[in-house]
Amino acid sequence: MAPSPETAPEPADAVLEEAVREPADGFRVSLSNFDGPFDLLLNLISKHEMDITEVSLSAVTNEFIAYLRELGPEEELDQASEFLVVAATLLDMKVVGLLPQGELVDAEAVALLEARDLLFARLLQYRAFKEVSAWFARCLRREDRRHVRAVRLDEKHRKKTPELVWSLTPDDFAALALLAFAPKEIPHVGLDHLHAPLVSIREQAAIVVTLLRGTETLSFRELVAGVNEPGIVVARFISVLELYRHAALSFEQLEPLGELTLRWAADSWSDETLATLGADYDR
Amino acid sequence: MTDDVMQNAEADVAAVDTPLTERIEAILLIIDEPIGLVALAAAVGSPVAAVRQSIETLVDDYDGRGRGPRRGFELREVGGGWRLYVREDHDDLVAEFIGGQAPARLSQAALETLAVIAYKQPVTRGQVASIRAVNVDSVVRTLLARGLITELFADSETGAINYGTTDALLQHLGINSLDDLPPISPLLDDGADGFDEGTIR
Amino acid sequence: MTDDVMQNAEADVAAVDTPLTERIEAILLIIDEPIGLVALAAAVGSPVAAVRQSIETLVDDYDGRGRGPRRGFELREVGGGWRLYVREDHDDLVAEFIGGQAPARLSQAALETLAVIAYKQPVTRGQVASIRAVNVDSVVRTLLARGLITELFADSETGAINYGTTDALLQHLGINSLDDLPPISPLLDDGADGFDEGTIR
Repeated sequence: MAPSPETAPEPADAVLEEAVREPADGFRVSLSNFDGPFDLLLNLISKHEMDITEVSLSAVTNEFIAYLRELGPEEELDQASEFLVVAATLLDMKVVGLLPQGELVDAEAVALLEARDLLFARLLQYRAFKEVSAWFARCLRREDRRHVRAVRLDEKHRKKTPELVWSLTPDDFAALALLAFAPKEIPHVGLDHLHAPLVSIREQAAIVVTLLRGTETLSFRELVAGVNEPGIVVARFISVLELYRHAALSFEQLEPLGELTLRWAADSWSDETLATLGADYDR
Repeated sequence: MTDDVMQNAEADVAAVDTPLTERIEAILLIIDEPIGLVALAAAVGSPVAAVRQSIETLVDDYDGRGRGPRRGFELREVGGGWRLYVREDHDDLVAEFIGGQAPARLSQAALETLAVIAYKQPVTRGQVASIRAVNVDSVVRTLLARGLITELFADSETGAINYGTTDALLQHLGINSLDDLPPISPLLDDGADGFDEGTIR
Repeated sequence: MTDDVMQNAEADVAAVDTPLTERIEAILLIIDEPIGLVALAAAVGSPVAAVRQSIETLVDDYDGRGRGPRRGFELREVGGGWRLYVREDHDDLVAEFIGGQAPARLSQAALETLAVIAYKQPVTRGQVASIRAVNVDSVVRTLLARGLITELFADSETGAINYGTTDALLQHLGINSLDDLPPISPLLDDGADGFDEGTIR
């Protein structure tokens, strides 16, 4: 195969060197045990020359926010997003450290260690992509300047192209145009399968009130009979609690987990009460 | 004799130290339309006379009368300008290649791009790309090659080429003029404001 | 291997009495995207091995290692095939002649996202975001619009779209295949255990 000098991939070392050579005039941190560019801090951590547990996250964050204030909006985004990667990971680690880990005395230490490995993994992964992106930038920049032959076919040859098969009516064509003009949005993965549709406690309370007032006593089982949505069952239960708070109903339960019997008990009930019911749950 | 030409080129102070023939070849490789001697001389920064001589050298060179072998392309003067053409001996080969290459049907992407151009013409490639939210360079080339669209004019400010559809499209659609395209503006109610009205029928 | 396929092409006797390099040059002159060896062999009706050798001859020839002078163009293997390029020395000359504006540079965020997609494809936006720890939606849209990445398929369970890079990206990078990307695993030495290996080169 003929050698094509342009395509020879560069050894990763070169990529690394390039990254190291990058001017380090970005975000600097001054901690009790470290003073220097943030990038260098990452470098030290990744080479195990510094223990991440010795780095105060809040100190770094404070310094970073102060640094961001001095930045122009353009640099800000890139710098901020870079920091988020690290901050998110640091936070992850702190969370792991804070959560109760069970009986084992060593569990916390183990978790910390795992968290640190996770931090290393993530930091290194992120840095690797960041560094190799310099190679991308260099190649794209170089190739942007290249000129490739992209010349339209000669009239003589153009005639030789096979006859076009055309099957669209003007209406088909218009429909295509509509499709093409429709704003393009990146398909979005809905979260509906994660979050049940919103259920209004107030609406459910209204149903509860109506049902209870009509029959005097009712078991909770009867109150939710035929309801398949867990969210609605929960909302009805919450509205029962809320109505109890307003002394609009009483309930009795003869044994734990036994049948819950509800009884309408309101002396004076106005639907206005309903309007403010469950306000605690409003966002 | 070729060597003298090289000497001239070398003597030429024009900021460029590569041979004149190379510079001419670089320009010839990327042009769509034949280029006249004067324009070519301006492009490569050399006197017309030197460029004329280099062109002659290249013609001979490509025809196998130089040091190297004959090339599969030739340099011809057509309509007052020079351009690279496939050597005629290979026309059949090229015709067969093209015949076997081009799909007889337009892709969905090509059809949608064509529809955008039809309803929004005159329109630049950049404008089409931003509506379609994809790169349309190769699709536009296909449509041009198919004779379904044509270059109308270059924007006086940006130099960007404006495209429009051809009679060939009208024939395919079986309509007489662009006015016969079904209107799509009522259906574009919200979006239509974003476009220059009047061009959207 | 592919040679028997080529025998068919031998049937059209018409074209085959001109030198193979000429026939290859004829095809190279008219293509508007890189052409792979096999396709080229089919187009010129010769065995792949012979075509490969002729390509090497042409590369040398254009670079001035043959009998003739160095040419103002060169033959490069980029994005999975061969294509004629203006020789790098003349890029400035041509750029000045064309006068087009340089395409907008990609942001650092876009470059990093592109790198993640290139190395980890097929990959969903969510996976990219978790590596970059930021929302990558608008960046992905930019990369799609530039034709540098493409939607590969939707995950059968979550419906999340998997993205990969395009041949256009390879061309923009000036490399022939994804194998030409610099290896990044050395950069990941200590931490690499944490990732799905195999996808990381």
